[in-house]
Amino acid sequence: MDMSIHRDTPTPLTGAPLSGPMAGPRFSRPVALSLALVAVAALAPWLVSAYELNLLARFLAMGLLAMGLVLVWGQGGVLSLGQGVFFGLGGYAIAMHMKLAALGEGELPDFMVWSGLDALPWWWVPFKSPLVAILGVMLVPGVLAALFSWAVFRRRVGGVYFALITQALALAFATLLVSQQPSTGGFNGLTDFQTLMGVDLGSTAAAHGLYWLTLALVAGAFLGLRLLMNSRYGMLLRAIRDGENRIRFLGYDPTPFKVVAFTIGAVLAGLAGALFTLHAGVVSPALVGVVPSIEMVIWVAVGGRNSLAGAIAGTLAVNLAKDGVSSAFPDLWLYALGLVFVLVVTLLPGGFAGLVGDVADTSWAKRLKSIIVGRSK
Amino acid sequence: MGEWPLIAGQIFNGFSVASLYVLAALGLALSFGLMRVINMAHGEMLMLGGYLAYLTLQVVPGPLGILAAMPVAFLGAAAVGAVLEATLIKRLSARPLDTLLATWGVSLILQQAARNLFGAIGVDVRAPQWLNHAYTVPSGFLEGLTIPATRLFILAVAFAVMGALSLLLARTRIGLLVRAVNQDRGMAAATGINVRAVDLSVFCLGTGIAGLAGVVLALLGPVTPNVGQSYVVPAFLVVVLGGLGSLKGTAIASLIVGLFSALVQILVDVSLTQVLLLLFVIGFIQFRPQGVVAVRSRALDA
Amino acid sequence: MVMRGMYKPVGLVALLLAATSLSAPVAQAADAVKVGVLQSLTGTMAISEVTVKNAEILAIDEINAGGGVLGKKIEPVVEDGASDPAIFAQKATKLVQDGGVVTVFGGWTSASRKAMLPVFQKLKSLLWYPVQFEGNECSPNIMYSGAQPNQQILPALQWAVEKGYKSYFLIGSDYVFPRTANLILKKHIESSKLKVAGEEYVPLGGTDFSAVIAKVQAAKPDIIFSTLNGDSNVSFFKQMAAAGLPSAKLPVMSFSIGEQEAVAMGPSLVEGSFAAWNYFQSLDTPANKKFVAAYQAKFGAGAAVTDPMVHGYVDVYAWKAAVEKAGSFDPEKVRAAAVTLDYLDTAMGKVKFAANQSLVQTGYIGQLDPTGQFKIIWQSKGTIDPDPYDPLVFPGKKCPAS
Amino acid sequence: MNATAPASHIGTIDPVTNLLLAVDGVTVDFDGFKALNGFSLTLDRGTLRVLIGPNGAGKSTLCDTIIGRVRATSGRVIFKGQDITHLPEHEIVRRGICRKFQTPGVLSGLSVVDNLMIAARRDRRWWCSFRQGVDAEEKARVADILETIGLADRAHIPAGQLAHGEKQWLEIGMVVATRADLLLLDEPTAGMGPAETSQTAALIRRLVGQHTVLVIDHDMSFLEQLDARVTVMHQGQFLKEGSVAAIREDADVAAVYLGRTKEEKHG
Repeated sequence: MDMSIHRDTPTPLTGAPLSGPMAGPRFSRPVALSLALVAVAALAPWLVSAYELNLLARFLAMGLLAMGLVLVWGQGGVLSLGQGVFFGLGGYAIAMHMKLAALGEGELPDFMVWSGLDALPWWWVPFKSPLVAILGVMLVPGVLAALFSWAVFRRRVGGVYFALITQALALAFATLLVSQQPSTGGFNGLTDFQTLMGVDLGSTAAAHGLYWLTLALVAGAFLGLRLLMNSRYGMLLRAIRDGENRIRFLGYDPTPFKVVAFTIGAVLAGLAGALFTLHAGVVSPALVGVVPSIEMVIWVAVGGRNSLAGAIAGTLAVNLAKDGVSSAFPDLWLYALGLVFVLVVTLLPGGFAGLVGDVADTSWAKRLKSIIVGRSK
Repeated sequence: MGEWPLIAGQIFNGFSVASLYVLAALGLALSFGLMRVINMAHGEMLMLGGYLAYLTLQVVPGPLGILAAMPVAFLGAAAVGAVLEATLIKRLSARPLDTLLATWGVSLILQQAARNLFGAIGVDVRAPQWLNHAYTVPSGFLEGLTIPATRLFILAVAFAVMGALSLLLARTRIGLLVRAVNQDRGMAAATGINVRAVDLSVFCLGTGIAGLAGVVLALLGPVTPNVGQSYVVPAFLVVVLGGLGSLKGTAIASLIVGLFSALVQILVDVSLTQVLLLLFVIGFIQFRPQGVVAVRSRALDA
Repeated sequence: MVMRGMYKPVGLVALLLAATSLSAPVAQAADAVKVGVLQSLTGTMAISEVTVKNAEILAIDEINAGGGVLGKKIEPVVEDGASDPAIFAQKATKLVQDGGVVTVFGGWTSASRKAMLPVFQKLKSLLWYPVQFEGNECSPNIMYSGAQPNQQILPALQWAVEKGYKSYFLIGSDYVFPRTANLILKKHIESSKLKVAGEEYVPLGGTDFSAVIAKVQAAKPDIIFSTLNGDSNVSFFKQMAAAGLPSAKLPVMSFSIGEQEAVAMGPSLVEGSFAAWNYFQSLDTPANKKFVAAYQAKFGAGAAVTDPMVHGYVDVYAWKAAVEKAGSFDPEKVRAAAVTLDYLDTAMGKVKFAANQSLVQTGYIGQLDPTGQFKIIWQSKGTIDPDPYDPLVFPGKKCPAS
Repeated sequence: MNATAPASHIGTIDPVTNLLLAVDGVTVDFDGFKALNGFSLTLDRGTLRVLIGPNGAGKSTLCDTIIGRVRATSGRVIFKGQDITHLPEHEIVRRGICRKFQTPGVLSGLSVVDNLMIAARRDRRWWCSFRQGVDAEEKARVADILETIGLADRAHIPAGQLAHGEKQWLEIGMVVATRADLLLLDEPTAGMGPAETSQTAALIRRLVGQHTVLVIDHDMSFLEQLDARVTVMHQGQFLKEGSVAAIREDADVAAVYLGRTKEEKHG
């Protein structure tokens, strides 16, 4: 069975359900493939330059967020134009800790001093503890997302409305961060991090370690989400996407299913934001607003909204393209990005993962392949 | 000068801001009500109106240029809307969320096109002299309250557009067709109404109104490639608050947003007002998830 | 099978990755030296930063035409910061670590500078930053040529006090520079026994000033000090005019409106309002005339020239002078040489870098005429030494001696 | 079945009798149009009832009101002695009512068997959905239903690819799979040929006893095959009740139907 959505009639992702949602033998080959891929990626520190490794690490971190969007948008049918908010919350949580960790007793972060604060805001205080910060990376976005989505979904506000409200959330959050400069660092955001739990972030070892950590989390999230999508929960989530009322009249309450998906998406976004902040060395409102939030959706749209691997691939592809094209041809980049939005969504709703699946399934592709192979002989 | 002129002034400003939101959101709400799609490039229709006003003023300078610009902007934006509907929206009509994303792409393209055509720094559109003055209350408890003529003019335009639109929907054959499709798309199609043509006309009408709105927005704000973005998110919130595409709902929702923003701004700054507005909207849908004006009928989606 | 479709995209990306890592940097000619030019070419800041990039490239071209530096041609490597601090940090790393540039010219927002600072510190390179800012920062790896608050904001206040304005209303975009500038202004206004009639902020890009103007009308100040940024200025001046308060009636002193913005807004809209900078296009010196002519010859006859642009332009020349004095492209040596240079005669007058790596320069007040040019109506007595920490607001703070 | 939910006090209705459902004077007002107007109906356990009436009589609205999709403006719905008028839809379903919709409400993206598995699931609380593995009893039940509705050989194709009649059967299967005590079947034979209609009638008759079934339909031959008590509605109100034969002969029923029967069949 194919992993992609096929136009408007999504094919199910589960194997033969009577033999259980975890169709056993089929799992081993993908696992082997995944392991091989992760193993190759784990060698990257010795294959690419330090800068390229950093770039790869950033984009992989973003891939974590993208996989969350597969669950929320592809599987749950809930379009969030506010993932930047959760990305930012994760980033700020870890950044606040690193700012505090660099201070001596009784000192304040520099931006607080020149904003006229003389004491640490109360909500900064817990982040002195690395444990609180690491939990905060996941819990703050998770709890906010759960409360927010529950408040909206329980009143059966969804679809386009939900997308618009999340966009307003992104705008409001970015504005709030900028305007509360004394306690958030404002437009400048937070930057200049020295150490994390005693590790010098400038060292090569730290760069490699963080890269591997990112890779491990991406691999873990990939497997976890696969399990989840293949569970009964995943099946119900897709069923709710395709017929929310039918599911409701079969005795299920759709709200918690959607809330759970949205919350998992937010937790992954928070983790992604924290990792990104560690790799980039900065977190700022520029990462959380309306425009970055909608760009996150396009990574997934390009890769394939129903394919976890596609989402990672799409994230890497779009960001690498941006890195390469926008400096040399800034105007062209904006046209290209706009066109990608239009064309992918209109013609390739399954993204490139869908395209690859489609192509692999058509007989002319096989014929083409044989022709090419034949010629090369 | 005491508190009263400030509060009265803010109530007026609330109406004034509401009139801007009505104009910005009306076209959006119209096509959303009929086709259930949101056009993310709606802000760029406002932008287009601004640039068309600029071009018109090059041809027709003088005090009445701004009046000439309004029909030009209406038609220009409606024409662009027609192209957009016929090439893109039509194909995506069954996928509202995808329409959102695809039209966002269109909005990026239109912004960049404006940058390449007119430059990134914007162009100069000015209110004519006959609008550039203000009425001040000379005495009494509202002493010092100032009412700018430009804002009165925009209020008048908003009322005129709403009036014309409700007449159009209530009294004309096109309005009848729109109401028929609105009520039951399948049934309307079965009775021989060209539903596609109705969609197209309503979408054009919506973008045309946005173009018109762009002209009056240029009286109070900049005309730049990304000007649409600064109005479009509040316009979306108006649509969420207003409910499914009713004129009345859009007007009341705009008024709620306008008055809320203006009155809250007496106490807190604009940044915080935006946050409070969002919280208000989320709070509001706890009580009225279907929006200000509920459409209660048997035709609930299965 | 389920997985075939899933893994193809990964292969695609592996290819892409391979392609990028294989695209080895073009071999550098032996007689060339690379410098980075890092400005936002896309995003909200592109409108301003592209012109600075142009000015920096102009200076590089001029120097190359004159034989280069230490016998080498300068090869600019242009990167897009995309109005995003994280991308600025990313591109700064790319330029210095992989691109082999000896120094970087760039940045506009404080956010971009703050994000790049750790990169330059870690990689021991040097950034030339061309825009006025809020101070409160000294990094040995940054040359700050834009004005410190005491070189732009305080001269404006000095001028206003001399003119006899007593009541000041502070309006700004809601971000770091306006907040800090107004903090400094408030302390100085109050210490001069004058009145702060009000202080208001609108979000960046905000378009609605109805409430702010209502508060201005209620407070009846003598003058408005505006740190509004970008498009918000257009909304502000249009709505002030609509409310019957054109600048002829209530003067406005702006800190972010230059020649380019004035033209874009329509000069008649802002005519008569004031601005404080360290350079105006109308500056009547032979060096400036030559610079303006060269810029307009390259980028169009009517092209406006602004303060940040000339700072970017001067930075390149200051770097050249420092390299020649040091006899080396090594950032450490260049920095040491830069702060010991004598006054340079530039388009913006006599300037030099102080020991704290900020620029010693002159403060000017200009008034906008109907063509979008500023008539210079006041200038500071001689050059002003840069002071990153205002002694009244941040007593005892000093740059660590470099 | 759900002892923890607060039971409202029941006045006139005695819970120890065989009574399963009581619709008690329900009015539904759509902006002035009364789709139901003080309508009452009772159903005993294990019985079959057929509801007929011309278009707009309020038959579907009655089902909607029982299941909670439409809320009564006044009146009550009592199920198993408890007032369910204001419960959330999924709570009503969990208490043992399930409905087949007029237009087939199958989940077109899921396979036939997945549709049934979701319906057959006894524990429908969300936090129980993360468990792996399938309950053997549910599996057996689904296999059984697949046989009954004749879709065993098409179990793994997406439900969206089924023919219209098959979708109807699948949805009946889903409704049955929920083990609901009360099944509301809205036009179960729409789009079916005579042979399929007979099979459907036979299937429904097999369900009676184990379930209580309320059928809405127009097709007279189908009603005759069902051979159950018939309730006639008109303009949101009760008109008549009796055997198929008696209703057939009834002058009042003929009057409200006269000349409209043909178009009804297509509706």
